[in-house]
Amino acid sequence: MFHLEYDVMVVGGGIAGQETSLNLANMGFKVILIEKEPSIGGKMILLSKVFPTLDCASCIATPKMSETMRHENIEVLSYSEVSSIERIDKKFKVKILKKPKFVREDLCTGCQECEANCPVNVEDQFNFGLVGRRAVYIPYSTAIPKTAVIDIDNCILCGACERVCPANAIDFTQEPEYYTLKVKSVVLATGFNLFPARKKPQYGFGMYPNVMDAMEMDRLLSPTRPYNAVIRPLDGKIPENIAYILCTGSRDVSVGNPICSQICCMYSIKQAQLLMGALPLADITIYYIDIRAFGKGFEEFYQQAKDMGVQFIKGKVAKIEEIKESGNLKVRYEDIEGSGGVKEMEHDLVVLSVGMLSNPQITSSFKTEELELDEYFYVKQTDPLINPAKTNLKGIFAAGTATGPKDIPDSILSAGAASAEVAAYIRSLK
Amino acid sequence: MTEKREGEFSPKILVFSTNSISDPGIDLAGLLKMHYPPSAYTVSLPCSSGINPDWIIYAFKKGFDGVFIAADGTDCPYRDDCSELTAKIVQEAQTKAQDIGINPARIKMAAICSVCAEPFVNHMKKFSEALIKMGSIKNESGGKDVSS
Amino acid sequence: MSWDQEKTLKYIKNKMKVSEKKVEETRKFMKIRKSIAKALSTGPKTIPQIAEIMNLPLSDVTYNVMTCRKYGYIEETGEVSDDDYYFYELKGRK
Amino acid sequence: MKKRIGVYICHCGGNISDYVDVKKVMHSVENEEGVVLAKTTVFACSDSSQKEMVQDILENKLDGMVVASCSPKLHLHTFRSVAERAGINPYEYIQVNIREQDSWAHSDKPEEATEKAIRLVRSGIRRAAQAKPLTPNEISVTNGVAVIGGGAAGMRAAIELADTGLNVYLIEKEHFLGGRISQWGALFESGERGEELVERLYKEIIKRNNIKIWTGAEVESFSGCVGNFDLGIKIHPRFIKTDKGCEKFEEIIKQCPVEVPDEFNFGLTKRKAIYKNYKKAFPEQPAIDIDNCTKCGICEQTCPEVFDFNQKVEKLNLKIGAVILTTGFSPYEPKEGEYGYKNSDTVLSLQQFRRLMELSNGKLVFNNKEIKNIGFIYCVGSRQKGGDNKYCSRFCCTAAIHTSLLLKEKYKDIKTYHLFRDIRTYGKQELLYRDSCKNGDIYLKFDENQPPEVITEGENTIVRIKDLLTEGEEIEINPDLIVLVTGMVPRNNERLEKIFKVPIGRDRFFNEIHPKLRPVETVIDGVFIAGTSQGPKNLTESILSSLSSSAKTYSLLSGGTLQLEPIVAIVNKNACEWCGKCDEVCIYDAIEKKEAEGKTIAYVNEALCKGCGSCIPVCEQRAIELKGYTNKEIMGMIDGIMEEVNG
Repeated sequence: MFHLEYDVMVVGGGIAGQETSLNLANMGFKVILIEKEPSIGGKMILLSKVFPTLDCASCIATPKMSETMRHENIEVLSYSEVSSIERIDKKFKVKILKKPKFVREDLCTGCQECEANCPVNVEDQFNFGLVGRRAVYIPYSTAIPKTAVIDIDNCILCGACERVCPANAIDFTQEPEYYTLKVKSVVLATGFNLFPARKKPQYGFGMYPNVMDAMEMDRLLSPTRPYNAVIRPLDGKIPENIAYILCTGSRDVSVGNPICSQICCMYSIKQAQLLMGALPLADITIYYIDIRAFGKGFEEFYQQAKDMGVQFIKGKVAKIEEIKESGNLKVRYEDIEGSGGVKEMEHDLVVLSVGMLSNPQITSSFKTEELELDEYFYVKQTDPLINPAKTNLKGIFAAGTATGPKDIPDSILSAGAASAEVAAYIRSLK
Repeated sequence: MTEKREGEFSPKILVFSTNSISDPGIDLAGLLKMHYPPSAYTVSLPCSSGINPDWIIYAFKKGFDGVFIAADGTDCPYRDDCSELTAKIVQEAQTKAQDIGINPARIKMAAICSVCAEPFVNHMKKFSEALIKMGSIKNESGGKDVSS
Repeated sequence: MSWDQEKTLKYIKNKMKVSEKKVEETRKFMKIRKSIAKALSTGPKTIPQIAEIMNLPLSDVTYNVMTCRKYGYIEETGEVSDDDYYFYELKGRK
Repeated sequence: MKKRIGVYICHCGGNISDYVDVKKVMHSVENEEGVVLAKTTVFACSDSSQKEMVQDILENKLDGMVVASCSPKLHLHTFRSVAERAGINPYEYIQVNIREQDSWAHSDKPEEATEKAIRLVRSGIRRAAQAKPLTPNEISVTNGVAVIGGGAAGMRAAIELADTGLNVYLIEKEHFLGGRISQWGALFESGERGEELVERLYKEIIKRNNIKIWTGAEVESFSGCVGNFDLGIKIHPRFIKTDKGCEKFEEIIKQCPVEVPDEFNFGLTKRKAIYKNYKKAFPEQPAIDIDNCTKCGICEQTCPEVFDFNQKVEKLNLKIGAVILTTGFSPYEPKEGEYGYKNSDTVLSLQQFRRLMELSNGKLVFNNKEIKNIGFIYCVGSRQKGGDNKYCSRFCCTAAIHTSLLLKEKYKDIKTYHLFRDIRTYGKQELLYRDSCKNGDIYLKFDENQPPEVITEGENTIVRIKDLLTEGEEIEINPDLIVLVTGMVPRNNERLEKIFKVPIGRDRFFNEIHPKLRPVETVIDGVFIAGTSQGPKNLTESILSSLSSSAKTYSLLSGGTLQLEPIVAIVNKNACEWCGKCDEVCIYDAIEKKEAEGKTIAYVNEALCKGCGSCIPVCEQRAIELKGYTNKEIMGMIDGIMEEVNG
């Protein structure tokens, strides 16, 4: 099934990884795509709609995902990790660990019988703990491959899944598999980590149920929404007065992340617009420092939100406190633009617009040399102006948010650039 | 469901659009959630210079109250004289309409560019109003041929 | 036939032990599920109403009601209470 | 044989189903003639839905398929390939747009939107019932790409394309390459200077013998179709031979007696009639601005062998398979009097000011006055609520702040005031803003409805601002120079827009098909866009799109052949009476006179036919139709819309 040699290994099956793989595959290169989760899709597939066109994320992502999966020049290894990358002459020897899904992908039809019969309940990581999932599960309805996986750490080995699977796809004898491949080039499309809102304890995330992060809100707004409605995580109440706190964990020296995450202003404005559609009576307030609506159509989108009645307050939020009886939240902020001073406002739901942090995990896979990072642990671009995908290591390239915060259009363009640079590099080897 | 509440008449409009210019303009109106009468229906073609005048007459026979041609104007990717050719088609169809007792004002043409969302919506609203004044096609001798 | 299909389970059972804690958590969820069902057996209720019957913290109830909803045990009726809560009912009863 | 059609109504995860009752649509059409199955689906485009469709087609032996979902511009190809995988001809697949043209446009009237959806889907079913299998035309493609615009994006694309083995024609309107970046000086991030970057790119370009550069060249015409275009260009003479060198050009330039305002320096300085944009501009030979040359002959006296005043305008026709437009931007030109622009000697645009910095040695002097205090006014020509430019120009906040940092580095005592609306130093650019604040640069925020006032009294200029950061306090500053932070507008793309037929967006920049799905492609197959021609971008972002468009161009042309849409005219031999009108109207020479079965008829050369259909209405016999848009299909659609809706 696996060729031993590929032109390119793409690490990460998010939107940038898919785009890079597809571009290179369309140019005739053989690509292997490594994804650590059971499904490709990355973060974009979990989103509701995307700014500024308000296309549903799935409408953009799923056709790309299925094209990636189906392309004759692309091999996808899901639930797999890169354990080592070693340079040997002009090529790289890479070792891949494929974790056991305990489900045979070639047999599973995605019917979800196993899920219906599994008695275990654990927090669903793809819904950020808003609901549970089973120990055997399909990550989400738009997953590709749409096959089940058993979370063995939480499985109680009751055997129900194996008994009911009509396709005989459950296989507890699976072991981790190791592949050794030879590739000419590597593209790191390893994406970003969300800023963990717990690192801002003064905002009460994790302490007050009605303080949520924006990724959770995007789940509530998405077509595969876990609550089938926008309601408060505390008590299921339909919120009437929602606040957004921009720059949570961005432009913030106190958490070690002074850079701007580039996407939070816009996704908050997007969510505000969607909320006004879902909850026509709700008031929405966005606390901001600067509104960064810089891309094509963004400023117009921002003005549209203002026209719809979203309230924008230039203010730094110092503290959020829960009001015991109602579960509402008191937001204390420094009013920068209005009459000044410290003010308080009550909201019944607060959304923290969390930013991006780097995901430098891949660095530990490099065995013979060191991948250079920038001071915020993003992959360092050594020639950002002319060869934006180039890293300090010859033959190793980066795309998407691996090199710094980017929105989806910019990630897609950077994937386009990476594929062009990789293609030129591989040709130069001859 | 088709028939409106009494006294209300929403004229049915057939819009001929073009795949690369005016249809994207009409799409943009939807994208921006701009509203126009829902009784406007679009049929998209490569170029408005390829509209067969017979189709327009056929549409009236089938009960459309108006036909709107969303032409590309100077944006047409096929030919520079697209507007003139389309205008000729409109003229021919108008003559044919008149011959069989249909008000030629039921055929209208305007250039709709790929970002002309607002002009399109305005055209639809205005044309719809004009057609309301003209009344249903059923009242015209050459209009909806019930037997067909 | 169905028991034959457990053969791969036997293999892993020889290899690893299941912790009592996980089994306990599963039992607990099943219990909660049953008590939500019981609370709804007398008719549709909002989350605060269910919480009052179950005597559990509100946010735990929201999580579990929503999880039961996801698993298909219950669904919303579509009605909203005067104080802005959805009603939930056992699936299948209308 | 009756068609067996499958119909899918997409929820689009709520985008459609929130307004259109998709179940009702399904039930209303499931008994239509030819419909074998009708289903609703949450996401028609998802992998699992696609698989289900393939299975449905195979199991039910379908030979027609209708998906009612989003605009065909997004997913027509997705579903055509589903049809293909299941063994049906892709042209027997019909996409019905019930999102952009229904659920979204009529979100205010859900019932009527549902009725419209029923009618539209039915019309799609009728069309599918009439649709005939079509086979794309395979054509061979020309190994050649033209890059229009020799700025950074164009130069970078040229290098990339050349490396793929394509023949590249780099066409620049000016006599020198480099575009805007060569005017800019030190660049954000690496500190490299624009001129150095241009030099780096130029040296790469001349290493490759499959790149041909034309400077002073303009596009005149563009015809043909994807894979085989003809591009007509006009090359203005330089009057200096580019294959010959001369050691004394600098001296020659000095001797020229003519002086005109230097556009490269935005009129801050004068240049000669024989000129270079800057000392190390490429190509290295100067050019003669013949409109301003007095033909005094002084220049010819030194190095006469390099001059050739007999050079004529040259016209060339290039055969290319694709074209990339990298025509860039122009700085917004403030209106006379806008913040005192042109009315005062103390107001410059940011781009002018950057040139001033480049030209300054030691002291920063303008109009004989040493500059110690500078006020930057942001968002000039951008984010105009009532004006033409509603968009944000994206690069200018960072550019102005970077400029301020460079100033502090060079001139310690300089003081800068920044009058802004929102500071948009996104991503890592935020670090520059932080540094600027640390430097003591002063930031004052104004409201869009209360812009700062610039008052000039002789040599004294006062700026009055209501600063929102200090509770709306009115503040007056008295800078030596005001720098208007001017945004980007498209660089004369109007003429090119007409030639290439590329749609422009609401912002008047070239418009891509879709920012996420096809970000560098236009509705004209084979015409790509990149860099700031499609909207404001900084250099890195320009290069990203430039490389992306190179990758797409290569994918398009690398196979050597292309499949063309089989939408071509077809002649009904029995009805045709050869009158020649179709031939007259066709501008692609696709119609030929032919003898067949004892009579003269029209014959369509499918390789030349573009499928516009202009020949249809001119045919009195109605003997011509367009494949995919036949009378039966169009009339079927009209029938489908107009039949009564029950229930």
